[in-house]
Amino acid sequence: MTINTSEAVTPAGRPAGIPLDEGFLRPPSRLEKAVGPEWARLIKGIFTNPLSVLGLIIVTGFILVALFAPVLAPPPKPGANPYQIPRDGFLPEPKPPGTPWNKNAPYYVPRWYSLTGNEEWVHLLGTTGGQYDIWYALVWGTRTALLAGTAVVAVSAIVGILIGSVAGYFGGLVDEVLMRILEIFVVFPSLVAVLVLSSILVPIFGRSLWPAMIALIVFGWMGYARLLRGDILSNKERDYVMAARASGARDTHIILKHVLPNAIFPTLVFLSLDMGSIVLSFAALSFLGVGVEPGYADWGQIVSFARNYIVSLDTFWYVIVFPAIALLLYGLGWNLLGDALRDILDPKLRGKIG
Amino acid sequence: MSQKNGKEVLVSVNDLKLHFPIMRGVIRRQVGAVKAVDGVTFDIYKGETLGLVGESGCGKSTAGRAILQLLKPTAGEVYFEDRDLTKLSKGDLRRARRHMQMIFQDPQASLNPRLTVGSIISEPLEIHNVGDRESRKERVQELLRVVGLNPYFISRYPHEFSGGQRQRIGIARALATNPSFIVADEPISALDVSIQAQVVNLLDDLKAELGLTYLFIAHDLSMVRYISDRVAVMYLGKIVELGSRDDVYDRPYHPYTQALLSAIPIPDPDKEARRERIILKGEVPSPANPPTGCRFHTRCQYATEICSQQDPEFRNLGTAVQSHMVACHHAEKFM
Amino acid sequence: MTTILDVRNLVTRFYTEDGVVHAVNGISYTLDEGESMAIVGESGSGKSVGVMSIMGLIPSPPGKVEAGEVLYNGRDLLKLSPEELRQLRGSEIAMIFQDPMTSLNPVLTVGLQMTEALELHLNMSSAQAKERAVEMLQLVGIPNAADRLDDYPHQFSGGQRQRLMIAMALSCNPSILIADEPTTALDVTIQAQIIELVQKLQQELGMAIIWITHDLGVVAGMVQKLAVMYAGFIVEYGSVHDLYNLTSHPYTLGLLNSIPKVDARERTRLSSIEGLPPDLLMEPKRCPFAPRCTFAVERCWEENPPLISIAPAHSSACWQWEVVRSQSKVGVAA
Amino acid sequence: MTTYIIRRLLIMPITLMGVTFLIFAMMQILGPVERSALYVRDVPKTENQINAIIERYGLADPIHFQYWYWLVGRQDPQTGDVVGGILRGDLGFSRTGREPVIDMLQRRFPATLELALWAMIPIIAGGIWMGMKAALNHNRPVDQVSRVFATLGWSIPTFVLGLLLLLIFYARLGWFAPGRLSTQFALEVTRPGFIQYTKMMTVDALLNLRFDIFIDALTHLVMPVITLAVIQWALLLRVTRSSMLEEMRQDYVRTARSKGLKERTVVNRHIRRNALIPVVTIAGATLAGLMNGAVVTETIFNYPGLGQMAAEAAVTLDVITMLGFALFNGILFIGAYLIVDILYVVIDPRIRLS
Repeated sequence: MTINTSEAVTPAGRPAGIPLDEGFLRPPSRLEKAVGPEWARLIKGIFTNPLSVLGLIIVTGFILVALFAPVLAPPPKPGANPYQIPRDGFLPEPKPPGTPWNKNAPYYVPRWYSLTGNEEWVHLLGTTGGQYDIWYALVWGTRTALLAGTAVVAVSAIVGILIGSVAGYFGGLVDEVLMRILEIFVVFPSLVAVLVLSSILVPIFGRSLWPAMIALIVFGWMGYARLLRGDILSNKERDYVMAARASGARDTHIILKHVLPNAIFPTLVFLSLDMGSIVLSFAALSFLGVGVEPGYADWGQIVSFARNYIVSLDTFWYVIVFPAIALLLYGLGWNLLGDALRDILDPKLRGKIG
Repeated sequence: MSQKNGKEVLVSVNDLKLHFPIMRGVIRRQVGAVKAVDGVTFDIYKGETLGLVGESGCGKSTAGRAILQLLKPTAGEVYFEDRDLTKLSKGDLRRARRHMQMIFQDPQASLNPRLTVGSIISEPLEIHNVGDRESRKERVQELLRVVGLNPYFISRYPHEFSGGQRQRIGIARALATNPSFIVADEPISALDVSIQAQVVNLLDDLKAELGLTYLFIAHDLSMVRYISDRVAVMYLGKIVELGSRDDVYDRPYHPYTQALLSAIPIPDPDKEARRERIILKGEVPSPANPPTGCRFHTRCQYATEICSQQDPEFRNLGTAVQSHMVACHHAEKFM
Repeated sequence: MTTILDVRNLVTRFYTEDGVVHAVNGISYTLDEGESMAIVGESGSGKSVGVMSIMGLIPSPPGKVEAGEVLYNGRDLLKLSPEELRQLRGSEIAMIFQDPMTSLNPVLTVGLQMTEALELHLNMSSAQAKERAVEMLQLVGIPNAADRLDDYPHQFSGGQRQRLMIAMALSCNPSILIADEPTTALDVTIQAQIIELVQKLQQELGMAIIWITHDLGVVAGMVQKLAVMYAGFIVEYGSVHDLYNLTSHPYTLGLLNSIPKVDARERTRLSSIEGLPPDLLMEPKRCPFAPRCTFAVERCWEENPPLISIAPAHSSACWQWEVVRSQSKVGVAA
Repeated sequence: MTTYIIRRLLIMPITLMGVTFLIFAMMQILGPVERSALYVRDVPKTENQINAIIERYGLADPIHFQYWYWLVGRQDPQTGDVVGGILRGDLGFSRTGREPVIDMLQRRFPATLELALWAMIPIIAGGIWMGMKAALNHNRPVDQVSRVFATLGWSIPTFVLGLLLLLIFYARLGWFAPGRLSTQFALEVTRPGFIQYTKMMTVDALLNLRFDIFIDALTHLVMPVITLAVIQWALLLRVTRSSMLEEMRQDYVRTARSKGLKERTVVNRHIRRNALIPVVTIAGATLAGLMNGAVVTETIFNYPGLGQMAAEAAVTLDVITMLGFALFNGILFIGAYLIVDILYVVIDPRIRLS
């Protein structure tokens, strides 16, 4: 059963061996073969845009710091709770970078330390009031930030994606009810709501990561749900969904194979931006004093120590400047990545030739 | 299969209606309906191509989708191989879809950009559990060859192809499960002129080769002539004329068909200069609020009082064997 | 007849990430006062880019008009400052576009969009401009014109919107109207209305028209001259009569044959041009149509044929034009 | 359009009820002892007193009763007075403020409003203006610079920015100070000679013709306003920029150019009007962002507004105050989002006239 659609012509002089409708297909790159054109475009876009490369470097840097925290800032003794920032005494006055350790110094000197030019342990970035070591707090705080941030983002994304896809795909009354409920949650300014809920949860969970994390999830899923719902609504009207239905596909097949894969990319962008902003909110909470117990390695808390020295901040600048750099870089890294993703994925910016 | 005039009827559409509710007001009450398809009756014989023609908003695409049960009809029956599709269970309908397929207008929008050409074409096979992975792959390559594409392209993605090539992929997908009936919803209107002819010829060849039956939906009468055996003209949710191709083109009885025919440009300056054109007044009224009586009377140069009051009967002015149906009070005038 | 527009060897390219798009590769044509001509071609043939280049409306970057002259009443438009060119646009050369829905500003009233050009180019007061706008709306057949100035575009139907566009374009009495596929987005019966309207207005107002279209059939009865474009080149150029009857380029012939003929007696197979248009990213060295051409000879793969005059007021860019012409309508008859 | 607005107005009470459910649910996390603060006029003294309150006001009753009491109040069986009831405006007693929550909200709201209003000036002026400039100079230096600033501004946490400003302008340069007024004026404004019309210091100072106080209040506002504005300014800049870029690609812009309009007219009349429509839709988010920012900003700069109150209450786990604050925010933002939605409908003729 072969039909020759090309009976008419075989132009003279045409280089032999090319079927008629071969067209001009560019051979696919190895990347495209491996992951498909959309992902290939995404990956290529991320690695060719200098800003997103910068973002990627920053984020990777933080991940490495978190992974190698025990080497970068060894705790005072092996087996001690590493998230408890070691204190070099209890003096209220911060000490500048370079001050030698007296008490609770790390239990061994890793090899990289010789690069700093010091033989004995010093407070690399100084201490806060109450003699918490800033370097240690920032290094282990990176772990806290990444762990808490990833957990919160993962759970809120799953909840949001579930609710969003149910609302978007089934529509009707289900959609209406879910959206009314969502509206109630979005009425509150996010930090306000999270602050209220975590202050209620503190008596139950005690001072730990939990109150803030739970509160951030309870008031953090709506963005995902809304975004995905909208994308599903627009995707399910597409012709290729109609084509799948015309072929006799089931609902689950259509959702999993056609609707979700095409609707998920904007959610990825949101996820990346959320990775940054959740950690910043988290830090804001512990800065305000609703969160972890004192001395827990957490960026927000280390900044909150600076509040006691507002008048003399120009003397104790290191109390604020180093944590500020860490927080700023962290937010910047994820935002650069998210922005780049957005630019790459925005269909309106795609393939425009005058 | 039921017979009519000695021909087998594959699809029989009986008084099909599809009304989209208009929800208005504070509590979204239904205040009316867009009568996209409003009582359409016709048969499609096995092995023929029925052309369904009309301007945008006349309900032709909606009718095509309602026949395939992709949109739930408000009323009426659709018999496919003597089974009423509107009464089938969800599972039965899904199984029946193997035998009836659709080709879409926009080849860009109807192919999932994230799937390879191979997965797109083999999807219907997977859904209906036809063959194993290896045999499906062979089938896909065969289908690609059939529609004039290089089977080597099986692992490529739709965006790499041109419009005409994408439409060929869409056709290959529709053919995958060996259907007997295909609704082609304006398959050529998004394509360039030189490519249109390629696709029309391909569809025509496939029909002869595979014994297909088409419902070919189009917005003008020019291409339909080349592919249809019979032609139905729709206006505002109703069929106004239905007859064999030659009857409709050479002896159009409905003034709307006449106007559509005269609007087709002729690529010949001399003929074009001599031709009398019928220019219709105004535009198609809203299907939410169609005119009373004959729906065409607001734009018809022959309209009389009766046209605005009475909905004309859809009657046969041809012979019993070769019917030529028309819905016009004054059709005799044009005989 | 005096020549009002003389385009010579216009070249426009787009510098994109994927490479250089050779959109227009040196096209030349002339337009006389009050004449109507059509530029015909498929999508990607450069027909729109060609006229946009004349108007200075090519988005730049990525687009760039690289060479050529566009003489409008003897002045080279490509040498004008942006400000001088701006003053010509709308007043001397006006345009209408394909999609009347997106081509009108959705948040401004029709009245404002009608009058702004009048106030700018003809220095009319707002009252005068309004009066003129109503006059133009009546001319293009919008009922209750005076009451509709305060309406927004979405309150008009598709056909009426295209009428608005026409009224807007003609309000300053331009000497050239460029119509960029104005009927493509419209239904057949509305398309007929719009074509009739433009023809009527041309008779009344006497402007020259460049009609851009992909459909040879639409323009057959309404223009005097045709330029057929393929892959950024004009491949055949001449009077309508010559192009339809003494067709001398295989692409034109293919286009003509692939248009369905309503008046044909027999149901025949449509003839089609096989293959696809070329990739504009490639430098055009050979004849761009050769891969799809049934008349191609070896020379076509080596040398791109220039557009040469083959008869008075008829040129073709084909090495085989004589063979092709023998296959044309008149050629076959003879 | 009117049906849309009516529908929106009818949904409002449903959302409002949902908000009360949510807050009531959060309250139920607490034990009856904490909840007793709803019905007191002073900090309770002994355990017996608290138990008596729990008994008297039915704080151990089934949930739906409690919800009703919470809404409409509860008659004191001894005195016959009705106590509590948020519908009566009784939100309980604030432990931190040692006054009824509602009084505290009323007293502190004008300060926050004043801060937010001043912050709107740089946000709107800077954000929209720079967003348009950036879009019109797409990919040129102006655009690049403003993108960098927007990304930085978007990434820096409010509390870090606030502390950095303090470090520079207060500790080092001594230009601006925290607080709301200098000490010499702080007392003066409470004296009878100074009438507090609006309780917004800058406005009241002008109304009292006290330009010295006006200037003083203004200098105190500089740092908090910058802190509060930067993030929102960055957001608005980005939204305006991308909206402008989007509109600049539209067909009607080509039409406008083909009419020979001056570039200024094309931009100001045609592009800008369309581009600003989506900008209106983020006005609600901007207001919510300002409230989030106020919590942190007011805390850092010791500015006596709602945010500072909330942060204090959160640290001391004064949950009744927090819930009152949450309810206040819920009502405020239901109203704000309603206005924004209606505004959007009114602005866009395509929706207004359909």
